[in-house]
Amino acid sequence: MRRMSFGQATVDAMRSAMREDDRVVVLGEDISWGGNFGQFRGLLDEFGPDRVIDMPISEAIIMAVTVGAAVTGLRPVASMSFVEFTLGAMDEIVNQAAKFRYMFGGQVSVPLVLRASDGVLRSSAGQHSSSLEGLFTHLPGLKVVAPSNPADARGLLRAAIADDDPVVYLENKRITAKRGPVPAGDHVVPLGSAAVRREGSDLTIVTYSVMTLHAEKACSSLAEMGIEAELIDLRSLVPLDLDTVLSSVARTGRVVVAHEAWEFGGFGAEVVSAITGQAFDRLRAAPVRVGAAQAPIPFSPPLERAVVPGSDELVAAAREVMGLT
Amino acid sequence: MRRMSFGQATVDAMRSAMREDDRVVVLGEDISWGGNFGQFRGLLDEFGPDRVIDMPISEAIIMAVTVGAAVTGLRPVASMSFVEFTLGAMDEIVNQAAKFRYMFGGQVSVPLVLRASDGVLRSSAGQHSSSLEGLFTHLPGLKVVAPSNPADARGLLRAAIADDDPVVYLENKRITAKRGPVPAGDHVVPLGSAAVRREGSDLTIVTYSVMTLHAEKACSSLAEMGIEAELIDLRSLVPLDLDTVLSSVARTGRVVVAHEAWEFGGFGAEVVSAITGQAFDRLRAAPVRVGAAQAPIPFSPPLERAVVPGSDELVAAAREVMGLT
Amino acid sequence: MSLTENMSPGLALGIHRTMVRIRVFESRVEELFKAGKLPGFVHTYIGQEAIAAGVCAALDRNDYITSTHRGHGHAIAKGMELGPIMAELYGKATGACRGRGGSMHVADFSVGMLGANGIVAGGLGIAAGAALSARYRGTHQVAVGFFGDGGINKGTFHEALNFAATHRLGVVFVCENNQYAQFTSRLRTTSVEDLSVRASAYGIPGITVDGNDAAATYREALEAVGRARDGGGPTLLNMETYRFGGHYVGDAEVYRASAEVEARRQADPILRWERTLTDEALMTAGLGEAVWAEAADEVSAAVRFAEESPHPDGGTALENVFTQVC
Amino acid sequence: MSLTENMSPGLALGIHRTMVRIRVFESRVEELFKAGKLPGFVHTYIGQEAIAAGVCAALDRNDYITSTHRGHGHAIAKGMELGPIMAELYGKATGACRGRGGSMHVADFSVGMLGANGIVAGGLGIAAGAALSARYRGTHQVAVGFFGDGGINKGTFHEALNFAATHRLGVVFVCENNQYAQFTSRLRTTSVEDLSVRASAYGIPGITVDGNDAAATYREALEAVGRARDGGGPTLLNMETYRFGGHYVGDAEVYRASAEVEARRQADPILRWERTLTDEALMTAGLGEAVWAEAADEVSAAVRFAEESPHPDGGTALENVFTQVC
Ligand SMILES: Cc1ncc(C[n+]2csc(CCOP(=O)(O)OP(=O)(O)O)c2C)c(N)n1
Ligand SMILES: Cc1ncc(C[n+]2csc(CCOP(=O)(O)OP(=O)(O)O)c2C)c(N)n1
Ligand SMILES: [Mg+2]
Ligand SMILES: [Mg+2]
Repeated sequence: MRRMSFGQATVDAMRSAMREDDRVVVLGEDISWGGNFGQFRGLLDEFGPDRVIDMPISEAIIMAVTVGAAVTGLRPVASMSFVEFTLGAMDEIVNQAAKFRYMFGGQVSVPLVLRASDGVLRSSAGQHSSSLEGLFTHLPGLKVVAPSNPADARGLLRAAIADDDPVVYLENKRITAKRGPVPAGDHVVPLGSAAVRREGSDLTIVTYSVMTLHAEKACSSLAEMGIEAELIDLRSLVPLDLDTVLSSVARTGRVVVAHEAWEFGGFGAEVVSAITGQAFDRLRAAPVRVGAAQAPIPFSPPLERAVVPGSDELVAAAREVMGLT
Repeated sequence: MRRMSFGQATVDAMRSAMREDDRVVVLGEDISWGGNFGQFRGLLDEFGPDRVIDMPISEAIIMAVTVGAAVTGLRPVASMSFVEFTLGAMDEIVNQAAKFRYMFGGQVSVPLVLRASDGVLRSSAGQHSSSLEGLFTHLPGLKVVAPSNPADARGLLRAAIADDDPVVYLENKRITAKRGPVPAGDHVVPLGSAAVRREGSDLTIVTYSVMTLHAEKACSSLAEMGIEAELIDLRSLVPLDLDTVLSSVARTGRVVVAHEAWEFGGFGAEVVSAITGQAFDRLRAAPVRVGAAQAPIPFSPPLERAVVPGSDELVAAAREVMGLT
Repeated sequence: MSLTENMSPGLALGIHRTMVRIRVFESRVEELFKAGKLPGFVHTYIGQEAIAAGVCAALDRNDYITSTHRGHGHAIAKGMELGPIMAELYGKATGACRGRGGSMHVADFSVGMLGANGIVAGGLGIAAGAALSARYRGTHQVAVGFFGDGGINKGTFHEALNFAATHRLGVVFVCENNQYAQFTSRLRTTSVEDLSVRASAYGIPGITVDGNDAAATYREALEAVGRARDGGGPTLLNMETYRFGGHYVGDAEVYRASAEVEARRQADPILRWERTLTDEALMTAGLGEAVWAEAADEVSAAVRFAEESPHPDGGTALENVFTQVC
Repeated sequence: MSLTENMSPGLALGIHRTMVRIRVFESRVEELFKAGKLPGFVHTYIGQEAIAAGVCAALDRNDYITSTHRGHGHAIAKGMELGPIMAELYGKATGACRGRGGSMHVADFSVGMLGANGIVAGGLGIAAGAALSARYRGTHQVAVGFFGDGGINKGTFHEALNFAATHRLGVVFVCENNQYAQFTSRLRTTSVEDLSVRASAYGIPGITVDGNDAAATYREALEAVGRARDGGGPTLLNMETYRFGGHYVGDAEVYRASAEVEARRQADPILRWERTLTDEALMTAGLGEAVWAEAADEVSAAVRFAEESPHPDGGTALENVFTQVC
């Protein structure tokens, strides 16, 4: 085990992938300087400017070039720093990257990774605080992962680069600097496998990314109240490991689904609907969702706090699903 | 009552709005020729090129110009013909139009309409067949409407233009040429009000847009099987008239939520989750969703039919929710 | 100087043959569409044949092209076989894309045809990416990005040209300036008359070419492709042409005068090339007729192939969304 | 010719006062941020003051500007009061945007400041839309779109300039070429050295200006604004400058040599303007000091205002998502 931050985990995964396979290149704004969050630091020195490519502020072309490279033999990783900037490349992500394999009848794969940082970090305000997985997960042809700790960051990014399909890798900004243990060696976390972070029999909390940390805290508070929550960290949203979720819900009969993204129409709605559809008879109460209130993310801290959920909201939701309100 | 097509309903609504208020202008590609589906035909002759503005193939700038005009005293309507083209303007729609009012502390309104045609029409394939309301409804700051008949088309478009906020008006391509009765005079349908199309006590079908037509057919088939479905046409997705839905579900206890868009992570997941959250005790069976299978829309008719749902799938879903499978 | 100076007779005749095959194919597509045989919508390439034929003649088989919604001509010129294209237009299982793509998404990666594209200017950045990839892999492959006069106003045009120019990538950006984008004259939406001036914003060569003259399209493409291959960076070629038909088959064409169309049809690129070849004694009437007849046979065979092929099975509709299903 | 020839003494001194107010405001913001008083991130305008001050001096109060992530200078020059800007940076209820926007979204529509914008080049199309609206309403208002050398490679730059040029809209596109986009020199991402050549792609005037010379920024802006107001269409002004500080406060600035920064700081636009004004006998040492002192007082008052103002109440967080709640 080594201890490293999310940022270092990215560098580590990138370095392993780039050493192993010289088709792996990385493109993004300021990338040769290490990227906005230092997640690419040191790669230029080892791999040079042919593989670590500074891009102009042209998100659409970053993605289009990535697609062009991916379908002609490379395995590019594109970086978009803040996830809102992907909105300037949506045509390329959705109409091109996601659809090429299918639309062309399977004759080509599109092995690329789109990496972006999402979520709230100290009042970055409306255009730099969103979580947009609800968009990517809805659109067929994209795989989507969102780690909650450096080991998964390392392992999922490695799996994403090794995957032959377009994978959107989303990392919450607030946890990027956090450190944690990462298994030695070339640690890989397969796409599509959730992790049970804590076992419990009273209710199931399903979440991912930063919300897993809030949920760990919430689980402790709940335990003090005598409520034992099982905590599932999805890690991979597409493909979704529904089996792990359903087998937990089958035991607990109660479920809270949480994310930092907007609740309305968010990915949590899919998880709740899927659970309801497949385990209705096991449910002892209506699943409860936790997500951001339906407003752009405000700047001022008290407003930001009012819109974006944390462990308090998770505790409240757990108590609600337990019928304790 | 007059009879007109959806396309004529658009022209009619535009004409009323433009006659009444000279701040209303319309911008889009080929718009002076009537637009891709003839929905703007005749406007140039009556209102001239200052108000009916041919735009270059620059979706991002269509939207940005629309925002700039909207915040400086006009009430622009932007046309994007196929909804997939909005993906090239997502930054402007989401980061600018939807957020301005909030981010600027309420000092300005953004009274614009974004009109786009969605859905499947005779094998238009992967880049011209999608339904993307699941994206727009998730993002705060946008209102979203999707009519199922010419009267609502007329009335909702009129309401959208009169509204002080950005409204995304989505019209299914397959029904644009369909004709139907439209009340005489300046018919307006307020945003946020669902319509009960058919009453029934066995189950509730919640849908909108083209799927309402499939549902009407499905209701007839179900009636022949002795199943009486209540049919709710949402018309407006944001704001969502959940009261009408809940009061129906409270009576029937069974619900099918259907749309042509992809089922996974679609707007139906929100509706199902909201119903489950607020009427769990009234539910006698798990809500069933109907939506497109998770693939880009294929070209070949048998494949397209396999991916995109119609009335057969609605009947099957209704039987499932009735426990008849 | 002879018009065909820099061409071997074989090449000159090959360009002719490509143009004729495109024309005959597209004319048949038009008929088939009007007869209700083809699903979807079709945009034909009739009138613009000298561009695809001339440009692709300057390319190697393993060079890349990205195409547009009006892509059949590019597909044929780049070496795709007619049968799979036609079968794709029919939505058949034997189509180039197994019926998944249709007219707007014809592709064959094995001949470097990276796809027709339903998004205007959608292929330009992809071409730049293919060129970046070729440079990195050291293969000297060149990429051509075809687009229309309508596409030149799209932001991706700017982003792609700036990126390709900055890195001196081996891309040739070929604007097929057929004067209209759907129903709208380029003069209503575009701030400059001569589209080639846009190259100056990137410090790359920009050349206006008579796109109906196969000698010119080939010659200018050859020079641009050579520069691209040798590390000299991208070129913008503005090829002036005209589409003889509507934007799509079925277009009522209310937006342009039939007199204008008639006048422009006089500059038929195929007739013109036949005259040139005849003048330079490279072609006889008999030879010309044989090429048309052969093309007709080939297209008929393609139609037969398509018609006799099965539709894909609805049960396969969810295949190939992903390469790897976890 | 005197440098201040086309200016009244009042105007020349007014430009000086604006520059000083921006400098003092931004210096204080830097301190406050480092002291942990401000949430979010801040990008300061120090070193670029001659641009906002010169350009906005050429505008009327009801003209429009759109701004960038580096927007405080534009906001001040366009006439926003310092108190509400500072309170906004503090996230206070009395802020220009009631604490909802913060540094990157400062706006005041009542003085035509249509918003700082966190999306690079995000304001250019909005400026074009404002100009279209002004033309339609017959108000003769001009719109200025500020953006950076990094923004010039964004597709929206191209789309906005083409649209504005085609319609001869009253927009002035002001590129603040401070040599870097975040950590990246423009030379690494941009295909041309002189950014003003990009105007030629649209058939509009493109002029490179010494952006540290307030006489030049004002003079060129005045001409461009005049043309814009009179129906002569848009202009691209490439104003060469340099940011003295990091990209944001806290930037370690590993990407540029401190010698380069030192050299560039010699061309301080404020000192230079003070020398000019002194040479032309428009300013005395005493007058200059008074302006700085006054600005310091004003900024201190703004800080006091901000610090004494309440935070917005969390319970109001869902207000103003929509104008009309149905
Ligand atoms: C991004 C986008 N916007 C709009 C359209 C609709 N559309 C299809 S073809 C076309 C005109 C294209 O004109 P041009 O680029 O000149 O090509 P041409 O059809 O003349 O070959 C338009 C607007 C589209 N396919 N993609
Ligand atoms: C669309 C988009 N991409 C990336 C960013 C991240 N970003 C913020 S400022 C900046 C550099 C902008 O450089 P420039 O336009 O030269 O302005 P300057 O900071 O030099 O004033 C970048 C890349 C962004 N805000 N928006
Ligand atoms: Mg054209
Ligand atoms: Mg800069």
